Amino acid sequence: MAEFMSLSAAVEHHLRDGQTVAMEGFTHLIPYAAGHEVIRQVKRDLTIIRMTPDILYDQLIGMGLVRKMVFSWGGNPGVGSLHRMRDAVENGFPQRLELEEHSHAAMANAYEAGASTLPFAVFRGYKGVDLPRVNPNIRSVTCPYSGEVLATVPAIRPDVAIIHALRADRQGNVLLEGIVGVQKEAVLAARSSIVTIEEIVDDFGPRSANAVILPSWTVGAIVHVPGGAYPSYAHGYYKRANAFYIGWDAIARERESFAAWMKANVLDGSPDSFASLAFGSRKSA
Amino acid sequence: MAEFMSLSAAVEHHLRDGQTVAMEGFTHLIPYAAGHEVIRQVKRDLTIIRMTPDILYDQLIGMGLVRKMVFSWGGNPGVGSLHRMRDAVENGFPQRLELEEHSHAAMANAYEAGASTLPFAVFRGYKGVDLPRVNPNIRSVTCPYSGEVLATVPAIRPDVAIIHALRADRQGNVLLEGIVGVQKEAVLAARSSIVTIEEIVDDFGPRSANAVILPSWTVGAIVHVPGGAYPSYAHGYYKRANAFYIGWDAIARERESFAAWMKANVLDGSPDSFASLAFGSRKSA
Amino acid sequence: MTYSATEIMTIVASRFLTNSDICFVGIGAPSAACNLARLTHAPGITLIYESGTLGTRPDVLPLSIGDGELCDTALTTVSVPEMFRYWLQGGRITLGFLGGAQIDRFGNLNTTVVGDYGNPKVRLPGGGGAPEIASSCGEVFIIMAMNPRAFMAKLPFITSMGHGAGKGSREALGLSTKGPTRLITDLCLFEPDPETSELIVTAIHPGVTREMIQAQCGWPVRYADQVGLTPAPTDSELAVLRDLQARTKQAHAA
Amino acid sequence: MTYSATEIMTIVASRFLTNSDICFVGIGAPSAACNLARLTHAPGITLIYESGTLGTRPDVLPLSIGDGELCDTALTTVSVPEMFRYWLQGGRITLGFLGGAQIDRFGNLNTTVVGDYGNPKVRLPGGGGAPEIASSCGEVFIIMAMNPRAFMAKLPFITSMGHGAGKGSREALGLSTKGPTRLITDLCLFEPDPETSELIVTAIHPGVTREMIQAQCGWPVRYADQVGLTPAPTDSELAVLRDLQARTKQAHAA
Repeated sequence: MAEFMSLSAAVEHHLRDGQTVAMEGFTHLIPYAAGHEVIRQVKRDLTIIRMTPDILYDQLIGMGLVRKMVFSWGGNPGVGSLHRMRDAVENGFPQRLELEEHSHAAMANAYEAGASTLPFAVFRGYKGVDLPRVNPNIRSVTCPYSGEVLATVPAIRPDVAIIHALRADRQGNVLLEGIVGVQKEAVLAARSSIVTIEEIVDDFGPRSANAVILPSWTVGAIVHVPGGAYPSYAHGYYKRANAFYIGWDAIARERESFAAWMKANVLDGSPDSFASLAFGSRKSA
Repeated sequence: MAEFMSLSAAVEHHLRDGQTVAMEGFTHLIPYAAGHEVIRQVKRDLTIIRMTPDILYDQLIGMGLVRKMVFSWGGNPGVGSLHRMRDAVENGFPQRLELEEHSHAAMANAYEAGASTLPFAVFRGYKGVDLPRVNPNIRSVTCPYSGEVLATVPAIRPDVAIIHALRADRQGNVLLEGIVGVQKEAVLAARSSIVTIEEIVDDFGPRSANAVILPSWTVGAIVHVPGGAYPSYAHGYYKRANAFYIGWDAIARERESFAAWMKANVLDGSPDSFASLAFGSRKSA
Repeated sequence: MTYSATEIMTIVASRFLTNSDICFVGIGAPSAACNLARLTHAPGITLIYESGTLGTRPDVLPLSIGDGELCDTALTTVSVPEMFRYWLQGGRITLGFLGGAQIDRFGNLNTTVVGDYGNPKVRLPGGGGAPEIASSCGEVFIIMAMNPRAFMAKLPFITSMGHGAGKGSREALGLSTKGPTRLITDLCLFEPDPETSELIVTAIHPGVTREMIQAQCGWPVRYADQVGLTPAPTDSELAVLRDLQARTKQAHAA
Repeated sequence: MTYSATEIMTIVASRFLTNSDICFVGIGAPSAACNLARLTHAPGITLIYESGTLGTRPDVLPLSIGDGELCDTALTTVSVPEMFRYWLQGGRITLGFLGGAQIDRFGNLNTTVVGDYGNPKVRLPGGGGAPEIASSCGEVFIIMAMNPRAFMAKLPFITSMGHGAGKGSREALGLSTKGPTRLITDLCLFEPDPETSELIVTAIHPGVTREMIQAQCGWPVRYADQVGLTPAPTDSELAVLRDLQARTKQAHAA
């Protein structure tokens, strides 16, 4: 049953050193504020899972908190490389980073299997490519009817899922809308979860009969963090700060500029550090 | 690309004798008008697929059009038996009916696999039960990671899917809402499809960003048939005619009363035969 | 107040339900019991119907598993594949309800066929969701009125698994869920013997004798060391149930 | 009107798109080409981004695959698992776009790593959707600017499959999709040789010579018997593209 708490309490209570955590968000609704709290609390030796690790995971890696990353596309979308991730993979700085690499199709299926509590997912993929050579978790099964050989991937079952959503009602039900990615699957696949939200409402009110809702009893902690997805965005609340993503490239390129930025903006910051930026940039979102 | 046409043209064009057809609808949005047109056109030797065959499939079976039924629960919900189905299975009247029987979980997964163009689905099911003894299509695979043995079912790939939906826009995009069942999967899994709708609108207008919509290019024929789901219902248009379902029991119990009812109400009827009943029973749906 | 056999069965079932239950509800007696609980002592209970409706609060009982009432009053409604994959198989349901045409002393159920499968005497509706409700829900309640053709020594067909051939059968198949923990009938309450998993009588409804129970049961009924007496339905329980049934009847006759 | 190498590459790609295409669109040049086609000769084209947006009509180009603009203007938006299962694997996409850091003469692509996988010189972003876009879409267009470190005789890593080791490779793996049917570069257009599936030059952009093409290519370039001349971008094509880019730049600087 969902429990409303502060961000620091939620991270303290739900995430421990050495655990596997998925902070999901497919461009939309990336849980930046929660991820920053993880950095402030210096949770170490993490295995981080995400289809599209972007700046937030670059920050976790650059701060030396990550042992292993499970992913399918690691870059700054439309901009270029994740320099901290590259520094870890290419130079072992600040520490070696183990990679388990998949395709998007595999990861999406693996989350779906996790939400279904299946041990693995079956899909038609990885034809004629090299990833199966370097990832022993890419295997296959034979269709018992057609004989077709299909690819498999282990289900994703994180210890903790962290997502950002739009609204929660007073009972702790959580609503997402727009580009919903794999967030619902991540929460359902995880053993516990933290959900940051833009807004608490008494009742969701009139809505689609098929609205994307996580019932209260599927969620661990709920934390009210307006602007908590910035520089990502929240459908109907604020837009993606594309300028921030473009600007990140220069910040993260060098170890020193990265460390200085993290100190000023994250380590010395708080859960509402970015709220003014999120809503300062508010447009007809 | 969806083509607007009359119901008789749609059935004539898309469905042929001997084909496999799924007329889906999980209590809600059952395509009665389209099924009745299939009966009027005397399409024979059909294999009919549906999770919950109810009165409509009782009618198709009773009229002698069906060779085989693939299903998971065949009854008149909350009322009792399907007498025409029982007469076919128990007495071979009006002809022998071959059954391929699954559980709901299997069928739901099989539609999902069909929509994904996978040859089969994997799920955790059929534990300690007798259905696998009598259905050779229930098989298993072993998880290549955990060694767990899981049940499999062949994907459902009908020649034709027939569903009833709420609205189409002028471009032929189709919207469903409410209890959406497996209808979207049925259309995506099928080689062609007929969609009857309550209403044609210029534009869907304001809606959930995640509305359940079948794009025009996934649909075969669209037919405007207000009331086309009666005695099932259409969310926001008219309610389920529960009294009709209760009354069907007496009609279908005897061969003669069934035949007389079918002649009067279906064979001598037309696509709009039931519209007045649907909207006559309109309440605060 | 006098009451019917169906009423006491429904009321007894409802008493076992709590605010923290996540119930996968079937049509008929389970639906009546769950909504009675919701309207009396368990207003926070979560009701799920396999048509996809999560957290529904119908004002009248649905005739079918997918009446519009269920969707109109639900927190949200998901597709049927999602229901069976993420929600039922996902292991999120604490309590499933089953009924059946026939049951054996280990709580295995038949809703498929009477007679030979290929050449049946009576073709029943089939399993529907039952096989996986029986294996995936945390525990299962069965509600069935007793009669000797329904409570059978040996089933012609096992549609859904209870305790199989007895204790250990579920574990042998890799199941970690409990299976049937209560069989609620019109005459008494059965619960599994901790030693054997055979369903044994643990409470008897008011006015019912052991002879009456055995007369309606096709196997030799066994009793717990301590057999309780079911408290009679209260006036308030009966009033809420009858009001619900009356609203329901009126709605479905329309 | 003069134009840049990127502009002619984008415009040439857009010309091949029609109203009946269902396109799986990647960020960058593919997105520019698809939206240019939509704003010029193919207003009915269906654009799908892997973030889940079906039938989207952005007014400015997205910076990321999941900008709000894509969702706001889409017919609807599905979950990412559904996108990869029902829509991409479902075989509904007629045309996929790919780019990459490196390509070989059979249209295989590398976007994973330069150097050894376990000890890379340059760690690239990885495959993302590419492996299954390459196998599941009806056909694939590749858009890449030429340079000899990108157009390689042998790739260090195959992220997504083109024509494998040549004609028959795809069929041998059970693929019935066409794979890369066009490679659109800043200098010329490549298409697979019907005999060998090697990408050969079938048209050369205005002002480009065979020597210029070979200078930017790490394998010996082959030419079709009939090599066409790419029509120069028209003023109208350039105006629409530049207007789109200007709107985009303004929107993302905000």
